[in-house]
Amino acid sequence: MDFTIAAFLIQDGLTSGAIYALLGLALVLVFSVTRVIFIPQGEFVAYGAMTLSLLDSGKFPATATLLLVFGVLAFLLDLWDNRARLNAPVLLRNVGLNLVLPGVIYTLALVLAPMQAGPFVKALLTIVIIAPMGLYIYRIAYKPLADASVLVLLIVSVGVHLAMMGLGLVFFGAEGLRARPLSTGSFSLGFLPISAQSLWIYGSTIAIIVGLYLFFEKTLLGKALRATAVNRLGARLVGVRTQLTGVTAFVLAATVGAISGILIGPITTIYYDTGFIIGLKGFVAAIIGGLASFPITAIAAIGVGIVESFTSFYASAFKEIIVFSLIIPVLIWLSITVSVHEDE
Amino acid sequence: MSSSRRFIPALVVLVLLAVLPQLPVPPFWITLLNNIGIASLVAIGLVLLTGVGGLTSFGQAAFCGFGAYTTAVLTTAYGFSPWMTLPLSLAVGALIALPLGLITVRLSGHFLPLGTLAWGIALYYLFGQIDLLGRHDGIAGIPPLSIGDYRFMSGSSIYYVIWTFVILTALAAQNLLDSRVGRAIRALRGGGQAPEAFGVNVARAKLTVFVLAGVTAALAGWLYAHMQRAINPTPFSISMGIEYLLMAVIGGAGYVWGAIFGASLVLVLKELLQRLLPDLIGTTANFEMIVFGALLVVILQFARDGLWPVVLRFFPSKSSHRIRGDAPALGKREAPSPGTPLIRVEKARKTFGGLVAVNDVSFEVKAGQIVGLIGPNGAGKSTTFDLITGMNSLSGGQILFEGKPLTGRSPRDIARQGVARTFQHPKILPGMSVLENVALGAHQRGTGGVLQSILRLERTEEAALMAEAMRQLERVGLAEFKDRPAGDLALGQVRILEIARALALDPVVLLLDEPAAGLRYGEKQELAALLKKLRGEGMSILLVEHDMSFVMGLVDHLVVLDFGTRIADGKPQEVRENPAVIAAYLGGTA
Amino acid sequence: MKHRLLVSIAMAATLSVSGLATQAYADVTIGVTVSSTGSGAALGIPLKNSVELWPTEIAGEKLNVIVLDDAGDPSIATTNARRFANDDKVDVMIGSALTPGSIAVAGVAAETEIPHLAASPVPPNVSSGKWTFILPQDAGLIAKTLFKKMQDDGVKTFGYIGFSDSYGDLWVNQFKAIGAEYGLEMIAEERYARPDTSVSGQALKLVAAKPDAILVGASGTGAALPQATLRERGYTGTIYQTHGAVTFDFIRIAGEAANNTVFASGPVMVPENLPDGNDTKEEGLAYVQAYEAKFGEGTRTQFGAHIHDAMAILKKAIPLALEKAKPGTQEFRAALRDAIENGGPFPASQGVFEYKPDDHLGLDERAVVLLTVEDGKFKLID
Amino acid sequence: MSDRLLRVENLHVSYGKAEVLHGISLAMKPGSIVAVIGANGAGKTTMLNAIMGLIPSRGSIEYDGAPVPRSIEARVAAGLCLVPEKRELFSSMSVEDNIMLGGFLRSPSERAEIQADVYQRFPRLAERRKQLAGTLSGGERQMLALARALMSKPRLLLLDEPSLGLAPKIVIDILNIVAELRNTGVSILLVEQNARAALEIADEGYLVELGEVRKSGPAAELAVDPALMEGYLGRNA
Repeated sequence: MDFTIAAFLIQDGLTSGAIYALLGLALVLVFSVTRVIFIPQGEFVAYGAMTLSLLDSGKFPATATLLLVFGVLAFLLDLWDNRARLNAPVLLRNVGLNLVLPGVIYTLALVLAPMQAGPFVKALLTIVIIAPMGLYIYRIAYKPLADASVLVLLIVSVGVHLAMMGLGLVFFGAEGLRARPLSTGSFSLGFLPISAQSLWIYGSTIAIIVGLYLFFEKTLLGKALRATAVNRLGARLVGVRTQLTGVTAFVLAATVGAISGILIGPITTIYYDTGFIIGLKGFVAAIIGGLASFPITAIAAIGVGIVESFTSFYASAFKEIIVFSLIIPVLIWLSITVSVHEDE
Repeated sequence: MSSSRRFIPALVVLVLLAVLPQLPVPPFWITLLNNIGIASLVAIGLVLLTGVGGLTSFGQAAFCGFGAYTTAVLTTAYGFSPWMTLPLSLAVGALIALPLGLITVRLSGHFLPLGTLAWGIALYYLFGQIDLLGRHDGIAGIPPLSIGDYRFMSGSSIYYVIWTFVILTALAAQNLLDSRVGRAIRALRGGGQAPEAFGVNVARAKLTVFVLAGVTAALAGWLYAHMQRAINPTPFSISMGIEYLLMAVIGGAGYVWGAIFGASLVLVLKELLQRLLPDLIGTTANFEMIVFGALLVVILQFARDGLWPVVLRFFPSKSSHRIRGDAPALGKREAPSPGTPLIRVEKARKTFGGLVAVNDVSFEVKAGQIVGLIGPNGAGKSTTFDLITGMNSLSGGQILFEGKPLTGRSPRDIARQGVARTFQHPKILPGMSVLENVALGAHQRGTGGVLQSILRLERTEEAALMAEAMRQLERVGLAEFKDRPAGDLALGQVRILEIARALALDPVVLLLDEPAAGLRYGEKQELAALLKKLRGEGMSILLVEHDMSFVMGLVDHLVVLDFGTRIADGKPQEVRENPAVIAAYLGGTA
Repeated sequence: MKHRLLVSIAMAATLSVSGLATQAYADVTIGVTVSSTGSGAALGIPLKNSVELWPTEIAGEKLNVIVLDDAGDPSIATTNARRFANDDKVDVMIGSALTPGSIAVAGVAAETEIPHLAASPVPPNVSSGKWTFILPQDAGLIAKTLFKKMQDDGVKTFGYIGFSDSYGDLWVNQFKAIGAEYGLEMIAEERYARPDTSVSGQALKLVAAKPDAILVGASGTGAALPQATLRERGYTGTIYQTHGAVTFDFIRIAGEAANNTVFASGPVMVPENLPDGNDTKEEGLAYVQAYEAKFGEGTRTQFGAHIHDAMAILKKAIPLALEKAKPGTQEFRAALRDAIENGGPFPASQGVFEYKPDDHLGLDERAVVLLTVEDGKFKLID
Repeated sequence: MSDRLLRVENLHVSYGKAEVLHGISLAMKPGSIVAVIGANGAGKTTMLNAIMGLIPSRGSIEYDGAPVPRSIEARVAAGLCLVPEKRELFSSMSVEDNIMLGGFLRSPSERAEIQADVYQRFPRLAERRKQLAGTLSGGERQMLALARALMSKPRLLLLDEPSLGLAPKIVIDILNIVAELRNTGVSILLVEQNARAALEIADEGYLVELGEVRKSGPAAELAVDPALMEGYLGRNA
């Protein structure tokens, strides 16, 4: 190995690490606010990438239809929940959020899809289609179980994951898709060529991390989310609704997932089931961060990316084994240092 | 949990299982039942691990893999006979589970499931990389099981082998849960503090159940290898691990029979979906996964504890634990002669950050005494209590028990010395019967291990433990409730139950944390009478109490704390007149 | 609510099972198990689709076709196969799409004595069985053609990158078996998993080894990732791809990077380019035209064609068997097996099958063509 | 506005199968302090939690002449606010953030206004606004809990053992603050162990034992009730 190869590998590791970081952050976000171990996070990534890729080829993305279906389901559930006190404002809110919003997005996709708009319009449309899915998935699958145990929520996540993956297979087919990069071309840093897409990845990851930081530090809603993570009862007592923070966390996660998909779609082939394995690597990072620390998760994710990159060079056949075994030393370390706590 | 409870339905099911292959049922049912049987084995392990022990694992499929590959390699490459490899397969499962368990079971909550997720994947990929294991193609040509010349080739012949193992394993699991070790495992869910306080080694109980789950999964893998006769890494992947967990959770993660129910439900459902969906929807697209995932979500939304409890509701049953009259008595500790010092607290100090919770407190409990430790809320009583029982470590000073320092000892160890306690917020296991809750207190007076429990070789000791538990229930006056779930009791009764449980430890001294809180007047009187009776029988008691009227006529000695400091110490009458005590209790400037 | 749910599940179970038990046995029954979900879905779905193009009857006998999904899991494949054998009393079974599943089905076929057409390659110990016949080209056949081409192109050393699964192992094993005969030396061996998002590390190592050529052992669009990465990393030598990679999705995803590549392929990908009179042209055209009419332009695959070929064989073999016995009987199955083994040659879209008692692979060089990509299309070499 | 700000009738609460509140009734006038005293485990905290909507209950709770709103946040918006026994602060967030979140349901301008007010009332907190809540002393934490509660512009404060674990001098400070709050128009339902001090600042008092109201009446009368004293000091037990 020489310096050039090392530089290539580090660059490659940073690129995948940045994506894992986004996933890891979303997982930590969702878990700390809702106690949901959100296995389907990877599906948002796959949906995002595949939606963008379909838009690239001028096709109408089936995810928009899916959004509409989710919306109708959420509408019916809300209707049922509020059957005892059905008044105009409640109904209006329900119709607006669950029917009009996805309807508008659906129409937008219908109009924009064949137009072959610029890459940024397509990327934006992708985010607009995927992000509200977080809301509906929370509403449909998790809200009725808001006070369930972590285990039950975890199994529900598995169910959601299977359903979303199945939907992905039906809508996108079994073959892989690849999106067009946001901008082509590359720059060179000395001997190292850096593609514009990887710059997008670094830039977006940093922007999202900064954005999340600002959201959590500077906005009241962000603080309410943090407050919920720190002390759920305290947050409820000041009037922060569990549902509000839950929905916000899920929408943020879906948005971050969609963006990850847009970023990763052009550099690799995405299948309906790719999301799971990418998501799991985000999990490795999130576990190292104790499912609580954003900065440690982000750093760990970069670490996972770089380890993965180097093992793919040195021992490619053992790559997955090494990457997923990474958490074992972390667990050993935790089991030695962390004192035994009472479970919740 | 006695196995005689659902005797008749169990017999019916057993007979049905036995004759099924002889009936003119579609042979495909047998294949499906074989798959269900193998999945049930893994799910039973998961019920022990997850449902009973509260530890979630996604990695059980990998343990199946170890069982399957062990026998595959030994039978194909080294000519072992399949029956010879059975113990070896199980041993490999146990050997792998041990280090993984050591690493993971000490961690609480979500680290375990996520940890198992990660190593489940790693192990799957590892199977595909090892030449000895045939890499991704796996190993074919595994010999079938055979007895003499008879070879278990057909589905309906291996059916009997599989279901014999399933039933034996289920019974073994049932036996285990109905034993001393099982009670310790069942206690894990209530948090580690309480079991430690009556001598259960929580870490070891967790490790035990983890290894047992690994062994059952390895057994399933062994059977799988000889049923399929060709293996490769696919059936041992993480998605199978997830599916096994689904079976356990959907079935009802706390019930051994729920595991079999869950496995049947999941596998039958998948078959049905595959058969029925294309006709229902009129397309051959793959909706199975979607419907399966959605069903999972819906089932959990309606039946959070799984479906087995729902099934059980159709079969209301009352169980009653028979106490054997001829049960031998357990060994008893020599009671110390009255007046000898038992607990000496010397300048005990505890600080949390800058806050001094216990400020150089000293007092003494002598044998045959009831000592009250009182003070307003937040005075440091419970912290002092935790210092004595080892739940918290001292920042300064020392605590002696029978002249020996307790510093640095674990709660378990302190309990073993004969210091039993109750909790301010009672820590009972609501689903377990009153009798079993008390028997848990006698945990460290028994020695029966896992194997004895499974084979029911510890029945004499178990009878003795139960008889002892019964004796303590009679002693405190709860005998009539022995078979009721502890969760049905009123708060006052629960507090008494905790005392009975503490007594079952055969303690030298009883530490009671606010035993009268939340009790009705009459209940308080009864409690006071009970404590006096215990003192009469030579028991020493240290009780933390907030309610002065309760302690006044009861205790021999009172220690009053306020803001972590001892403000009075003496006979109840003297203490009551103490101006500092009046001020602390009524506030203002008395 | 909960009770009702349970009751309805129980009812559904009873209904469907009782439905299964009373199946009519008069028609010719065919059981197909493929992986239409799971990791083999990309292979299984075209197979499943192609079943829809089958005729509804042969020689006046109605065809009763049952398609099941095994999700790539051999135990489910076994379950499916047992169900075919015991409940549906099939006369012939087909599947699965992945090798482990096919091995599982072959086991049941041998046990229950039902002819089995495997839609994926299986190892020799399975293909030498009495009841299993292999539809796809044997890896040895493809490898021979590829290695010969490499030798002809003057390749001495090559680097290998393949899936970290049995497909990836397959080509290494082939090389170890016969590579030396073609004067080839493998100087680097790299692996990756299908869901991997990057193979940069492997590509760097391959490029650094400076091989004359690179062989990719991967299938479907998964084969496009190393292709693209190698080109990105400046590898200009010829890249050789196996028949698994020959899909239009590959070109769509690899784009420009697909140039200067040699593919071994079954003839079905380019029947239009085959000279008239080629033994596979007629069946190939029939299949791709029917398939693309139903599923869209540019959707043909190598895998789906195996299902067509299975029918090409059965169309000829079933009438032969019908002369000897009635469908649904063991005699018919045995007769069908004999007809498949001895009734050839069967011209089909992927080659001409001529099975013999000691050869259940049945294909010869006519089953392999060499392709390259030009202007975003596959083109026949020579 | 009703002459009864809060009216609780026949309130029952069960945990599982065990009932812990057996039909508590209680009423309070606007602008008053009502003290609820009783031993540990008597059900005082349970009662507050039920009024706040944290746990399900049977019986009627009327707030301001109408049934109390269903959700917790609607109760907070309507001016009900609970300061729980354990304070439930956001320990890893700053004092300022804690206070700000107290006004989560208020408009930004309102929030700014009350915030200035709160800092004036609690100068200690103003000094420590950047400090993490978890690093405050016990008294400061209780002040912060009160301050956070005030941010929601409450009309009825439910205080659960505000003096718990505080040094005597600080207990007096806190209770003085509570007494002052009444003068700003906030009504207070005060659960206290420190019976005499609580009754000293209260208008009315309730003695709760074993989930039932044992005695109620003007605070001044209860304060000199000899039976009450017995209960606390155990004379004649």
